[in-house]
Amino acid sequence: MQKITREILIDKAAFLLSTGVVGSVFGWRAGEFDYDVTPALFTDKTDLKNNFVFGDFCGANVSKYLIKATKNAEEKILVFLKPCDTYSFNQLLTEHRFNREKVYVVGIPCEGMADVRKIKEKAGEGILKISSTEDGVIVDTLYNGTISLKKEDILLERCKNCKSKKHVAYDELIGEDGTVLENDRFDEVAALEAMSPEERFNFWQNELSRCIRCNACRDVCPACTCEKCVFDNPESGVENKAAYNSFEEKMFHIIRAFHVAGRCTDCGECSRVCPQHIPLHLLNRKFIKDINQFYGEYQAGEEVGSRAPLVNYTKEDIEPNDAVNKGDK
Amino acid sequence: MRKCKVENIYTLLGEISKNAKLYIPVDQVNGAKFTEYAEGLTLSNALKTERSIKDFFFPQTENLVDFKVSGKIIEIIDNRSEMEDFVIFGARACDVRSMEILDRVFLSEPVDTYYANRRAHGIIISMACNRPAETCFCSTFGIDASKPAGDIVCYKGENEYVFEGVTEKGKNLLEKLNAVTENGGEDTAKIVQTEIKTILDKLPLKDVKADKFGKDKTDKFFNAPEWKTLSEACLGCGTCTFVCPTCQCYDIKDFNTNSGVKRFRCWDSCMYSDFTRMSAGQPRPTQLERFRQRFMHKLVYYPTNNDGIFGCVGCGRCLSRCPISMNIVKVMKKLGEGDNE
Amino acid sequence: MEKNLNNAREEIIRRSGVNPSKCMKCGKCSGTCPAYDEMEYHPHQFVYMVETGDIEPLLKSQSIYRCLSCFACVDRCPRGVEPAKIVEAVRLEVIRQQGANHLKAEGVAENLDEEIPQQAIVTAFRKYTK
Amino acid sequence: MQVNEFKPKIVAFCCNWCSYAGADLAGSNRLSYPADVKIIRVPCSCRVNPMFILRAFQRGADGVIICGCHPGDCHYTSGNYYTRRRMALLFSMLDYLGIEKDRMRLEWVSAAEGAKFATTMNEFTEKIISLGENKRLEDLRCKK
Amino acid sequence: MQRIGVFVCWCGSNIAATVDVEAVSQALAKEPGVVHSANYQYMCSQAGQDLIRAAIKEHKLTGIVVCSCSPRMHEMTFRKTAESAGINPYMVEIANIREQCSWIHKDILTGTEKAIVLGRTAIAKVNLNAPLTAGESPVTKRALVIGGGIAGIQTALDIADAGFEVDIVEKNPTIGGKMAQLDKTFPTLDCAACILTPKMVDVAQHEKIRIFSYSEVAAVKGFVGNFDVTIKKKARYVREDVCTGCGLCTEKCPVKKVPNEFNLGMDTRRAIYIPFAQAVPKVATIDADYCNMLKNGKCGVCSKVCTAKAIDYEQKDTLIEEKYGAIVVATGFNPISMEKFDEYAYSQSKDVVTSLEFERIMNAAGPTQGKLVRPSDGKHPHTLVFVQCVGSRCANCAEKGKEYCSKICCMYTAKHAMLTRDKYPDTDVYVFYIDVRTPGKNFDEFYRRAAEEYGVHYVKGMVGKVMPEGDKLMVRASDLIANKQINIAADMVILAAAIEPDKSARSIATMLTASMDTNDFFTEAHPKLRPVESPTAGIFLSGACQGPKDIPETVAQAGAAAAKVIGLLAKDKLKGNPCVASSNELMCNGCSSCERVCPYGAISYVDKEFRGPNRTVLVRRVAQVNPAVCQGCGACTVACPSGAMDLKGFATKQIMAEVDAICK
Repeated sequence: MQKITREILIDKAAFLLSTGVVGSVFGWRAGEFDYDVTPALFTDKTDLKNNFVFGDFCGANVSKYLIKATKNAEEKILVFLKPCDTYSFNQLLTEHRFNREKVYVVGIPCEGMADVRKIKEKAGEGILKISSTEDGVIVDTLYNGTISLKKEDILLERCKNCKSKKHVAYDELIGEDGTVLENDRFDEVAALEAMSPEERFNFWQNELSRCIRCNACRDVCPACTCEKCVFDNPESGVENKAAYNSFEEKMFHIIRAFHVAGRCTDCGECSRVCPQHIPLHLLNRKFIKDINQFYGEYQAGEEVGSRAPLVNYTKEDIEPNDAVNKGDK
Repeated sequence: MRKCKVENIYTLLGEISKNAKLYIPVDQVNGAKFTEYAEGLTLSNALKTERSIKDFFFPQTENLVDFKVSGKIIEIIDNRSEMEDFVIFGARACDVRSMEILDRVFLSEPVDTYYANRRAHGIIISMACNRPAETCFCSTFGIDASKPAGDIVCYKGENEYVFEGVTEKGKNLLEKLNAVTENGGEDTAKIVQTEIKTILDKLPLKDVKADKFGKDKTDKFFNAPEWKTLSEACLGCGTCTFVCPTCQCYDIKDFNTNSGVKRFRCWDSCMYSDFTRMSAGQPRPTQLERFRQRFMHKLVYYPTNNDGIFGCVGCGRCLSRCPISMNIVKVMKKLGEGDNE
Repeated sequence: MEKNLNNAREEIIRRSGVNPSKCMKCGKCSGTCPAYDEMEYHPHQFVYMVETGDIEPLLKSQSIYRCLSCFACVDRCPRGVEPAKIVEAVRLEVIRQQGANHLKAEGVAENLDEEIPQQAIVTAFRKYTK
Repeated sequence: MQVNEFKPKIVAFCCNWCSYAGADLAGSNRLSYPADVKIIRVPCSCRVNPMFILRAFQRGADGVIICGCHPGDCHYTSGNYYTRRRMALLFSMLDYLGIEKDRMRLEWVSAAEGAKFATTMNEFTEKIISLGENKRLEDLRCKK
Repeated sequence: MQRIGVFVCWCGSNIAATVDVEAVSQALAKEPGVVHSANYQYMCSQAGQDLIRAAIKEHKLTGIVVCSCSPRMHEMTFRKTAESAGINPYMVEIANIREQCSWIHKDILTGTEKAIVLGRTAIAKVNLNAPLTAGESPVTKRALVIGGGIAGIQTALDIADAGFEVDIVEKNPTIGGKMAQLDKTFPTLDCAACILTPKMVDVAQHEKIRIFSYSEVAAVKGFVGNFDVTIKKKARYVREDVCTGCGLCTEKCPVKKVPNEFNLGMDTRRAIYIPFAQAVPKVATIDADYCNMLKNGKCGVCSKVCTAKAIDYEQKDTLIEEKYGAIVVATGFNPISMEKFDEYAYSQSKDVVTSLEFERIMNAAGPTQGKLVRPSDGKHPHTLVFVQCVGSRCANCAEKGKEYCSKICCMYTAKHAMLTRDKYPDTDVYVFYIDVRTPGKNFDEFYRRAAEEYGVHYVKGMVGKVMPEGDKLMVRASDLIANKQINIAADMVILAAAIEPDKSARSIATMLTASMDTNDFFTEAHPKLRPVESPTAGIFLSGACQGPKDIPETVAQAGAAAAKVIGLLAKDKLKGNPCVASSNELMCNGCSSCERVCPYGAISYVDKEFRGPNRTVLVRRVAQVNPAVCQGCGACTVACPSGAMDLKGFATKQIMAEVDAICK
């Protein structure tokens, strides 16, 4: 398979810019270190050549930015989407969040993105340089010398259980398209389900108690695109800025997960950005698992315009009391 | 100076915890966290705790006062309980400096009595940074990671911990620890300091300069075109403000319990769309303004109002936490690039 | 004995995967059955008798060997009851109870009739061996 | 009489067309059920937002029950089908978080089922009493 | 802040026996917002209501809480009371302290405590109530009937007779529908044409009725009372206003081999044709698929022979925009295709026919002029086999048949069998059945006559297979009662094909946002109480589009639908239910979740300009609720994640306040 390099993408972007197909490019901008990449809009070719990056740290799902970026854009915006990003892209289109005509999608293959947290766990503080190799990275550190790490050990949590390498939306593909993958993403949920209620309660009490309500999970989430979130709205009756106690921590996360249930594509951004390392994707995945089990397999974003399970029904749906008792004997 | 052998440090910590609540950095599932000392706990080797010591003096939420309503009578209940003394062990130079920045806000008139009370009861034992990280840039703001401030400063040498009482509070505490410490340690402190200085010179961000910013630079940067690109990717979450040791904005909320009202305050973030809605009713309209506010406050407004002291301590927490990796270093570099005179 | 037969009913239903109560007694299965005249009990009767638990006559009847397994009844049943599977399951019950194979490959030659279609041999193996 | 007898708080959301009428019928027939159950009238069970349920627990409820028309009988044709999906997912999620799954329930009660309404409420109250006070989704500020 | 008055009713001793009403009114007087609290023996009595009216005036009340019986009993009463004293009726809330309290609790302490909580809850809600006014919308006093079969005809006539204008849109060149193709009708055996065609003439001549034949509904917008409908009038290449229906053209047209759909393809017609003699409108239509002139410009015979100069080869499809207050769907049914039932050899033998084809064969105006002959060789058949339930009651063959009972087959098969035996006593007629279903006036008597007096052989058991052999059809079936398999050498086999909704119904349902079941039958608003109304306001159902029906039922339902339409059109203005959903456009992000759960199609989207920050203008897609269509279920309020959608009268804040008050 063709290895995607920043040069290929820059060439593609420069070509589309100069032919007037697009007026700007949404991609990733280099940072201070090798790992602090920022999603960014490029309009200038020199800027593109100097600062555009693509590599192991371009995990950010840029689909959501298109809402803002397309608002006042006069020309098309080129966006590079990884397979998982295309699901969010479609889901946003399903919800009429931006005009498809204003976007030119170039699908790019992805072999999984790296998690700098994991690198730091293994290489320690003082990372000076991270260079990608065939099957991993080489890290130069201040205190521990040079360390090489295998890709599978530093993959982002969500990439470890990649659901699909297939692009469900694009105008043009670079490289070959992949397929929907078999994965074990529900194993963690199943493990929790297998615990006793007390264990589950303690698990979540511990996880959620770390929440600082920075709202990063919500703000990064491509399904959370409300004009005004209920938790920010004093009129909603549930507005709440910082959780005062464990109830409010749970309230926020339950309702947020419920609001995106059936719309969440399982992109995993919530867990990736959580500064407190709360495994928030386990809430969303629980809903996905239940939905698949109760109402048939459904992958949000697979198809534009598909009817989300919570705005749909059949006459034979499972009764809630049976749904919660399904594990009991 | 007083010193104690590395292997005796837990005896010393045990001694401190006899008279006051003691918090030490301990490795938790996801990073180091200040944890109340108990026998058996191990000190973390991490450079920084996930959250700064700000939390001890200015917690994320606190109940200020309660109201009880019966008929037409409103009763005000101040439910502050008597504060106990507490000691924080292992605060880094940046975090210690942040207290100075917070003090200037909360201890100037009108004094925030909740904060003042906690300050009065808290003792900070700082610790020189043996292993600064790549994200550290405290030197930008004139902080010396090899010689932090604090009530007591501690240096960790190869074989011994060295303590130096700085403030009255600190010296008193150190005196109480005479049984578990002995005199000396000046040499060790020197060695540690020198080692740290060598490392500081190797840090990738050592050349970040703040000198273009500071007092009365509002006009120079306020309308800079760079804000647009810098703020473009900002999600508007509050991560940077909540992990920041110097962010001190808060909101006050009333919670109706049905049988009364609990008034509490919680951290607020200038990154939020409804920030300042409560006072002027005109919150900053777009993320660009909110983003600009945060950095202008750290780099220009705060120094303007506080004798040129910057509102950032270079701890680097925002560098590693921002979901989209935008941070004050990038802002300073970008704005400082051109000559905006 | 009673209990045993009751078990046989459940076992036949389980094994065939057929829910006999779906039958609306239209008789299309028997109407289409090419082996009707050979059978003492006809496809619709198999379904009905299994439903009511009247298994014993079926077990004793030669009808189970007369079914050609042509599956015409399965194909045409408007309710998707699949009578042939029931017949098959009853047959299996008999064979299991007897615990022996009724047909061996070596024995084919002596029984072989030149006229017999290939499908019948295959069917015979399905029916007489398990 | 016991002094510290546990009196649970139970909120029942009833749809206007079937279940509320069923409750009325229970009343007309003098079919008793515990006074701990208090009914909130909603036009349709599909008006019940998960936030209401959490709110009730926050404010000190020990059990929440939602009653609607039987599937297929909804006055608004499809409202209760949506309720059924929403509640199946919500209840399952609360269970996943370790909240006692028997604290919340969805029941279909028609306007003719006064007796069912009363027995349902009796059973549910008993269940809640056996579970005891709601501790896992409480907000201490709201406790006296 | 509201000024709330609380009125506790004793209901004689119904409440007062187990609730200390005085204690309740005293306790509730202390609740926030309450400025007056009273109790009385019978609040609903004239004296009780006067008490409330007086208190409203005296204490300048803005909200009322009545603690009494169920709101289902007297909410209306107290709302009117409030309104008569000058406050908005929706500022009244009822605390149900009888059905939910005094009647079920025996202990006065318990009853009183609970009554206080219930009162407190109602007060908490009233504190957040806002005056609501039902919206009004004008009514266009004209109805549209989609489909010109007997259902549409009857509905149109009934509406028109009441003095309202009605338009019928019929996709075929003539009205009349399936009934026009029938020979006789059960159970009276009167001739279908004799009873239908006078009605068709009535329609044609009615001054209030317009017929858009050869036309289709292309688009529907609007809502109850105010539908904007686009009708596509297909080009028939004949000027309807000029054509006299003389039929000369249909005799002279050289294209003779066009399958005649009216006779189900059993004979042929010309490329220009009038479907049948009594067609309404009696106007010729050119079939563009076959006309030489239209296909290659060579011919023009019809134009030459037409003395009225009615032929217009240049005619185009035209779109007509009309406004209607109500729409009646009468799209009818069709027999299902028999192609997938190969065991009955329908596609192998011409002598296997469907019942509708048989109907045409028996019809004096049909392809055989009413003579019973075999389609294959024109010979008189001696043995006829009727097969019931072909494709009906098919549980697991969705791709083949239908799960439901088609309802009409038992009766028309009895009719066919009887008529055959009556006209041709030399025939042997077999009817194979699963069950014979004859509920209906004189229906069973009719079936029994066929069996007893006409000697029709009724055999219980489905036909398994039909095999053409020579000029015979070998029918194999099992006689379940005799427990015998029987083989009949038949001359003809007649299949009672299941019926299904017309294929056009699905797209019409989408345009109307009227819901359908899985079989594509229109769903009624309530299966028992509102059988002729769609859940979508202003849409009514007539005839077999709602489910299989025979003619009497269809006509009855057609009349019922007409009555509902008349009831609607008789109003000058429609007053809505004020407790409807409304969307806060500032918070709506246009995600469509609400639209998808709305059972009434009450939600639509508009692109709206908003003032953005820094003097910019942003265009956003936002939901708007049509209050005339919304029924107030609240499904949208929960589907909306941002809470932009709220329900008046049952607002999120109000319900939360109730929750709080109960849990206090």
